Amino acid sequence: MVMAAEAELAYKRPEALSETTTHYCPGCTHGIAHRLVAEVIDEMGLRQKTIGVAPVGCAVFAYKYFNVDFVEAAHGRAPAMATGIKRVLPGNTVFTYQGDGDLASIGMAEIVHAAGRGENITVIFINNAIYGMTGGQMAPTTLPGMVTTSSPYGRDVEMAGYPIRMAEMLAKMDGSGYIVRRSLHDPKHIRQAKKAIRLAFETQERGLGFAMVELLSSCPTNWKKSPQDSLQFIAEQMIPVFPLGDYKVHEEIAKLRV
Amino acid sequence: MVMAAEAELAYKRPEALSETTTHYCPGCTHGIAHRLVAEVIDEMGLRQKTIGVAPVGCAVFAYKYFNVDFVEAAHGRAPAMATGIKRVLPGNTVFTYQGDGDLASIGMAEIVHAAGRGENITVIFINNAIYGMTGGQMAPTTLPGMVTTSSPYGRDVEMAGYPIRMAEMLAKMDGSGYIVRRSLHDPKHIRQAKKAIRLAFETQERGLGFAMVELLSSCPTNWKKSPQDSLQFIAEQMIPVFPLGDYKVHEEIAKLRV
Amino acid sequence: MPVKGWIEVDERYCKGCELCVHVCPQNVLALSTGRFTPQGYHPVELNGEGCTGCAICAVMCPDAALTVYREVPQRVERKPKVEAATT
Amino acid sequence: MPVKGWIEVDERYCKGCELCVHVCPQNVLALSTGRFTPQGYHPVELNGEGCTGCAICAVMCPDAALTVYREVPQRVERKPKVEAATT
Amino acid sequence: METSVIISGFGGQGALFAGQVMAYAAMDVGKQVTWIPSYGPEMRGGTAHCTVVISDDEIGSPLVRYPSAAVVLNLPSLDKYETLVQSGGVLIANASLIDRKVQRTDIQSVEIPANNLAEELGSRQLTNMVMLGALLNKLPILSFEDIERALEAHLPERHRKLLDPNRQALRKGAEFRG
Amino acid sequence: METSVIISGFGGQGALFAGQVMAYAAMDVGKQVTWIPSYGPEMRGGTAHCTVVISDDEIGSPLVRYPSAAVVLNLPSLDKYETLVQSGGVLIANASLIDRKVQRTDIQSVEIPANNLAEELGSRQLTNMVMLGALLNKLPILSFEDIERALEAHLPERHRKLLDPNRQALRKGAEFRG
Amino acid sequence: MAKELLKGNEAFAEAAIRAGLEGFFGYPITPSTEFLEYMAKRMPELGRAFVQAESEVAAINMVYGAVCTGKRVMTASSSPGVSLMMEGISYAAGTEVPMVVVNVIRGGPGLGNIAPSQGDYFQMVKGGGHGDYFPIVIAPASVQEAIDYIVLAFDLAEKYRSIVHVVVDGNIGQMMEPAELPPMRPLPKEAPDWAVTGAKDRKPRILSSIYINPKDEEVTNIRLLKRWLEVKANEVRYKEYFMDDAEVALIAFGTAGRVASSAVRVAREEGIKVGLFRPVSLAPFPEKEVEEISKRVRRILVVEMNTGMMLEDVQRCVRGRVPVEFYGRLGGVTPFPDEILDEIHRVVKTSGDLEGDVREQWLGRLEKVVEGGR
Amino acid sequence: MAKELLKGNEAFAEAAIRAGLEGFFGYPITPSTEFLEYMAKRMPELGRAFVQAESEVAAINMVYGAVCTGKRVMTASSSPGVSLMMEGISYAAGTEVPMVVVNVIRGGPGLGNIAPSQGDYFQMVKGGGHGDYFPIVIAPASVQEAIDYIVLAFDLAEKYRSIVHVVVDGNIGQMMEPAELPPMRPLPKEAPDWAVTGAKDRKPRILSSIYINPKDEEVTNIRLLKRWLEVKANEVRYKEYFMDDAEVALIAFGTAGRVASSAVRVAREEGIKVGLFRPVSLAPFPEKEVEEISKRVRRILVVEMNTGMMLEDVQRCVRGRVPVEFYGRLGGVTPFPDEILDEIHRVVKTSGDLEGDVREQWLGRLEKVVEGGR
Ligand SMILES: Cc1ncc(C[n+]2csc(CCOP(=O)(O)OP(=O)(O)O)c2C)c(N)n1
Ligand SMILES: Cc1ncc(C[n+]2csc(CCOP(=O)(O)OP(=O)(O)O)c2C)c(N)n1
Ligand code: SF4
Ligand code: SF4
Ligand code: SF4
Ligand code: SF4
Ligand code: SF4
Ligand code: SF4
Ligand SMILES: [Mg+2]
Ligand SMILES: [Mg+2]
Repeated sequence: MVMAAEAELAYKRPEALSETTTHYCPGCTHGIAHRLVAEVIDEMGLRQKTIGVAPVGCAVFAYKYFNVDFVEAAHGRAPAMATGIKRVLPGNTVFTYQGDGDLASIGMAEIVHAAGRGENITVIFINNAIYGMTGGQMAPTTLPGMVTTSSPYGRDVEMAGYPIRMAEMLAKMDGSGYIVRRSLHDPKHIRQAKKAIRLAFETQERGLGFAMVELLSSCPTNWKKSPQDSLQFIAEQMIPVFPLGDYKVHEEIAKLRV
Repeated sequence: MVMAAEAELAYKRPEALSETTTHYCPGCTHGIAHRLVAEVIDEMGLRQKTIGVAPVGCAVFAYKYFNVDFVEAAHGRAPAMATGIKRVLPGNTVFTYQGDGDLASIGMAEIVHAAGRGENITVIFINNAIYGMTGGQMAPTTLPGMVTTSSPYGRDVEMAGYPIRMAEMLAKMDGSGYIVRRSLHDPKHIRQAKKAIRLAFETQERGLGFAMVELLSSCPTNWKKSPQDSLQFIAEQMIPVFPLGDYKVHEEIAKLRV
Repeated sequence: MPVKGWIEVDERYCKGCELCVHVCPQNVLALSTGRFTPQGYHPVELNGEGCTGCAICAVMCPDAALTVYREVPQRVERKPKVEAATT
Repeated sequence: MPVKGWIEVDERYCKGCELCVHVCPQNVLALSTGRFTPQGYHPVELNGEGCTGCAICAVMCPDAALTVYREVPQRVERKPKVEAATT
Repeated sequence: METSVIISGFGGQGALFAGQVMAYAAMDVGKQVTWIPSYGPEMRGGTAHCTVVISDDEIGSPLVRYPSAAVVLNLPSLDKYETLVQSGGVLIANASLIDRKVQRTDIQSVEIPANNLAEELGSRQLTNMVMLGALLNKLPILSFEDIERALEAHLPERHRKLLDPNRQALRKGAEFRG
Repeated sequence: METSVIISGFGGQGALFAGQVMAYAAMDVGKQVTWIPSYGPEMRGGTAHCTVVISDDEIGSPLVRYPSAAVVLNLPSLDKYETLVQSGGVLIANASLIDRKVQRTDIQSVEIPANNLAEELGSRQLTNMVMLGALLNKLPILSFEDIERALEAHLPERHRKLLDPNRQALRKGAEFRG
Repeated sequence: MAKELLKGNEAFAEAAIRAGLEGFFGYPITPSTEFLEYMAKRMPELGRAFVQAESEVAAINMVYGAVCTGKRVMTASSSPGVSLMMEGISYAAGTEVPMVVVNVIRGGPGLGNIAPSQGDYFQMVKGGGHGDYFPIVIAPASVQEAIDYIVLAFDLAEKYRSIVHVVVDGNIGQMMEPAELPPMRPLPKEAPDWAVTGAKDRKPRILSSIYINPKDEEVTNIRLLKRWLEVKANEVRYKEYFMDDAEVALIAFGTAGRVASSAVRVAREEGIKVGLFRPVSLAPFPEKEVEEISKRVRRILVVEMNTGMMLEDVQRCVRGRVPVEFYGRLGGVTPFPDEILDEIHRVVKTSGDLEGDVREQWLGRLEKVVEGGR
Repeated sequence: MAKELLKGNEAFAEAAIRAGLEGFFGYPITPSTEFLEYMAKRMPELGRAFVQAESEVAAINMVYGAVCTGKRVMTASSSPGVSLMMEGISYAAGTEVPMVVVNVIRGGPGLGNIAPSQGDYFQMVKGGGHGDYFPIVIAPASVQEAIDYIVLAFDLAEKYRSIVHVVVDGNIGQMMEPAELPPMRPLPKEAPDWAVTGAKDRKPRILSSIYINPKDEEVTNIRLLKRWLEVKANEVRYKEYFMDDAEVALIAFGTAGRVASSAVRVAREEGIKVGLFRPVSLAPFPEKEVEEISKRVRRILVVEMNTGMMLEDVQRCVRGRVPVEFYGRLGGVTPFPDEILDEIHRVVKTSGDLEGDVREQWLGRLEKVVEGGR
């Protein structure tokens, strides 16, 4: 194989990812989400001014994997921490990266109010319908009937409630500038997800309010499925409950072509 | 005037109210909400099985004013406390009575998740666009531009965010059975509010999920207006921001005639 | 002929907020400025003829201070014991 | 004539999850079952001809383990330095 | 020497402000002083009171059970503080609103129709200054000049026009002979 | 007399279960026993180990730094525990996965190709029992009958069919002469 | 019932159920999650209430509500989760309702890690919530004790209408030991006379922690304190090992106590007159007992898995009679018996010192241990 | 600058601003709300950050985020609100970032009331959050001290990358006294070398409280403890009144200290050789100083507005040398000087007793005071 001058680099690991092997399970799409965020940071040239806020959840070590300044929040409180940072450093780019237990369960008040205040931050929300890090308990996003270690008989909506759709809910807040749901289950959807992440950062850079990208993501380990089957589960089981789409897009962003 | 046998009682103070003078300021519509709840409890014959949950806010002493068993929750946590009670005493009728600071600010996570779980409780939500008890600070429901002791220059939506519309938001939750907004600013609206409270209790008695009546209410003291002007403020300023209406009505309830 | 009615004010509860005064369609309510309730407010009172017992004042009263009576033209069989006017 | 391309696998990162294997339109990827990465996984490798450098595998890879090259038919003026394939 | 004064009345009668004026005056003449209001549920009940302690030395407790003097603007305040004034102390009672006599004889007491005197000066709002005048007459820890200077220096701009009436009220209170 | 055994290997090699079998057997013969697994981040790294303490008296620490015996199923475990086994203690090493010799000479050590022996019996899953057999041969705190009774009583229903192979694996391990 | 080989967290949970638990409200957190998972399985089976709350804040307030009905209800969590419960716990204390909270302590502060620790001693014992209240704190050291004391916890909580914290660490939660579960208690038919159950044919009841008039709050505080003095008089629990003729006393609780007991046993075999005093009730702390010990022994060594918290309570009771020294491991490290044996050797060899900061002295020794890779 | 007559809460807030405060995040709660309201007015005026958070949980986590940038940021709350901050405070401690938290303590436990109290001593001083950490706790007793010590709080927080709690009660918050504000400090141009500010031309920085490997957490705990020993060596603060020749020592902090000083002054006028020791730093507690006092005086009387919390620290330091007695008022009641004077009279008249539970003895006396309507 000739590594000729004619060879064009078609894909390279982004610079905003550090040279660290992640602790994620093989095939876990947390890794894809990381990569997309890093690609966007690179493309927008934000690396040197970005401050990330890691959650408590499988992404707790996100701070190790990005080549940017990072803080580690208390469980669910990343939006509050991000608010604190953004308010005293309004010129920086601040994003949180949160799981569904983190964002939609314990951190519900913080995310709703960050949206309500129109906090100029970007939120990457990994909806994998489960608590990954603690070994597979039910999340607010767990599908009806789904067996988890804390819904051993399958999620009974009568007793344990219904899945919570965060994108739909937060789109209701006047402070929201960009709220969409995407999926990570195949290359096409991954490309769309990346574009959404780009727009979510653009929303922040333009001061248009709160931006969140909800990403349907897999947890092969706790779903007890192969990585590939997990992607199919997203496509077939999750998307019907969590429809993909744009729930709120600021008009300035709608005009943008990236 | 002849107090004849022909005299019919057209209105009498409800039995579910105790014989206690409230500490509410003159003309504060908290009192109206209390009265309506008491009337409904009387009419439905629920007095002996009802357990109320008082908030922290001006209604902190609600437990003194009703002739029913009562507990006093921590600030914002009334829905959680009500959940605990209802789950171990499913045959009882459990309601919370909460202000907008209590329910929509500090208690956001608890109310959203009570709705998400479809908790069979009834929530009376007093939206007076302010923190009454602590002396008039901004609430999540404070109107844009409104001067409060913590928004002395008027609520600046850029910095302090936008009013949060709870009824709209909670109606999005699959666990909600009955979610409406009413107002207490004149007799006609008060009658409608009472009907809504009735239906919210009916929802609970029928096990149809989470029920909330949001009531636009006055705070003459902290609005620095007369009781009468305060009612006008509701009609003219609040209703446009918080539109009255039925945001979610379970079909069984929609059929009901009370 | 209009229905005749009257009200009673429980002065333990009345805080003189005047909300009832404003809503009374017959305009027959006013504060009794000469008197104080145990809480130190001027209580409301009927100050004119024409009360119809419509109970609108009671619907408005934040302190459930009002009892409203209505004169019944003739004896009726079915007499609801106590029915809150707003049902 | 189809474009020619090839990939490099950074074995520090590859976890042998096979997601790239499943998405490769040319079906030219497979795990190298005889070898282990430092983390103890079988790494992926090109195991056939026909890679077009389409980078779909890289778009899918959760561990950013892949670098993709594409042969350029002739010299072009404008050569974007590094552009992630998904933009 | 430490002197402590409690001023107490309904909310709106100016008890707190009267205390503040004393505190300003004391500070301006170089004394140590503390002013502390009641706050919280008592206020809901409609009463407001404050304690002013004036001393040449560092002040310990800003609260005293047994004040050197009490200025009571209404009956509940008289009921509460009459028994607490130190023996030999001073009690100024607002006779306009209090329809009973001061019982204690081991203290100097003045029953002054402060509301009426204030209204004579044109405004009920001056009641507190009338009472303060009466107090200073019996308890000369601060001179009238001190108080007037304090009023001048610290009366909020929008109340400037009340400076003169306030002065008059002070004198009127001081001159009152029950 | 207190005997402590650490069993350590990759997750999935059955280290924890082997320890539990010992614990059941010890309990059933009336001894005091504790079994404690590693948990937490170590597990993420892919290793699993447990400590079993068997005693006639009340057991204090369920954790020991210097065990009476170590059963190591892979190289990292050998590296970690070889130096820690009490002098005069026992070390059973899985030669199938460990390509170095045991260095210490002050302990009894057995290097047994447990994976291979297990595969000979038809299943790699039996590796742990082969190792346990080898251990009991050197450290006879429990008899084979004790272990077999424990297997019989506590092997989960769905693994019942493995009872016999497990027995054979134990024997095979015990009979192995390096 | 015969002994079974039981896993700490599950035995704990099952024992609570058999003690008459009617509701469990919790939020997952390692290393207490198995408790919740066990409840998720068992409670619905028994038709009893189980809710995975949205947070620990919600969980404790659900418990707060549910205990107001007079039923036995609990939660279990680990350090950061327990911190979030502090407001709710203080409310329950002020409302004088019984409440049982299990804390499986992990390494901290902050997110820390999930390894066994005793770093929440102060938070649990001194009351990490605001205001004057007095939780009962029980520290089991084995699976059997976990079983026995969770049952006791409910009894004490009800008897004194008090908060009872049961504190363990991951070692006890993850360990298997032979132990015996109690029989299933029948559920009570009647609610206690303070419970809110609906005002059926009686006056309404109110449960609240508000006493807006300070004088009323003072009376409440006095009532709570008096009840606490009763608890102190009746509910002190501890275990002694070789204390009869001990010249050196170790004082340690929970896992540290177990580890210390191993060291003491070995030291006894060596002929050293050392004993172990293991407080089971951390609150009420065995004040009199420690005082008596300090009159009998020559030296005291406190061992904890923290920076010396119970140490302060021991110092307070010893009142300078004999030197009190300290040994601790931190951040989720469980000491091994040999370290404590080394400490025993050191203590018997040296004369001891009443002056100086014992923490400072220990820190020097600890750093050597850590450098030595232990 | 000349003295002005300043209200406690506002002086406090203005002093913080002048110390270089760049962000305030808080939630209203009586009696600390004026602090927040003052900030709502002043911070925007100065172009600095002010956010009314949705809760105290959010507020402390906003502060946690903001302090990670190296700027001076704070919050203020009261007891129940502070309980909700415990997790966040523990995180900040574990992350080793400077953080200043004002607690205007009110009557508790639970919702309690809004009257002045010292019932959060344990929570503040022993650390109400989980895990091993060591907050600095400062208790001003006057408006001037509030001003001076809030400025000091920022300096100490930064110097030691530590939590600093400034605790007062509603008396100090509501009181007006002549006091002098410091000049406005210019804001620093540079962020400290640990702060996250965006990795501009440098390696990325990480601020976190997670140490998943217990050995790493242990090293962190050791670092925190060593830093604390430094704090103990350098930052003890207190005030003495008439202590030179005192035979009886009162020990009291904050408002209780002020009230005690009045009683002491009167007792001195009566010729009683009594003095007052007023700790200003509750943590580090003036251990050596109290120890020295216990060697000099005949009797010690601790006065608090709680059930005897600092009492335990005093007992620990006194080591039984002299009888330590206690007087407290509870639930939001501030004692008057005459009660304490009565206690002084009692103490000098009796011989004192080293045995028995001092709380129990005091409780008997307190009940008489309460019955007497005081
Ligand atoms: C206050 C607190 N409660 C609970 C936990 C335990 N905990 C850690 S991660 C987690 C949930 C993780 O789930 P999710 O946010 O969905 O992230 P995922 O791992 O699925 O990516 C929980 C409950 C904690 N660390 N802190
Ligand atoms: C944890 C906690 N934070 C803050 C407070 C103080 N507080 C009491 S009531 C209240 C807000 C009341 O406002 P709202 O809920 O709107 O009720 P309203 O008085 O307007 O009816 C606040 C902030 C508290 N008691 N507890
Ligand atoms: S546990 Fe699930 S979410 Fe977590 S890294 Fe593994 S696969 Fe991903
Ligand atoms: S403060 Fe406002 S809400 Fe509260 S009682 Fe008064 S008027 Fe009503
Ligand atoms: S509305 Fe009620 S409280 Fe108000 S004045 Fe009329 S009767 Fe009195
Ligand atoms: S009953 Fe009707 S008419 Fe009579 S006073 Fe009331 S509102 Fe007026
Ligand atoms: S997708 Fe990535 S990690 Fe998975 S096998 Fe392919 S190269 Fe390896
Ligand atoms: S670049 Fe395209 S063709 Fe080549 S291996 Fe990757 S997916 Fe297959
Ligand atoms: Mg998840
Ligand atoms: Mg409100």
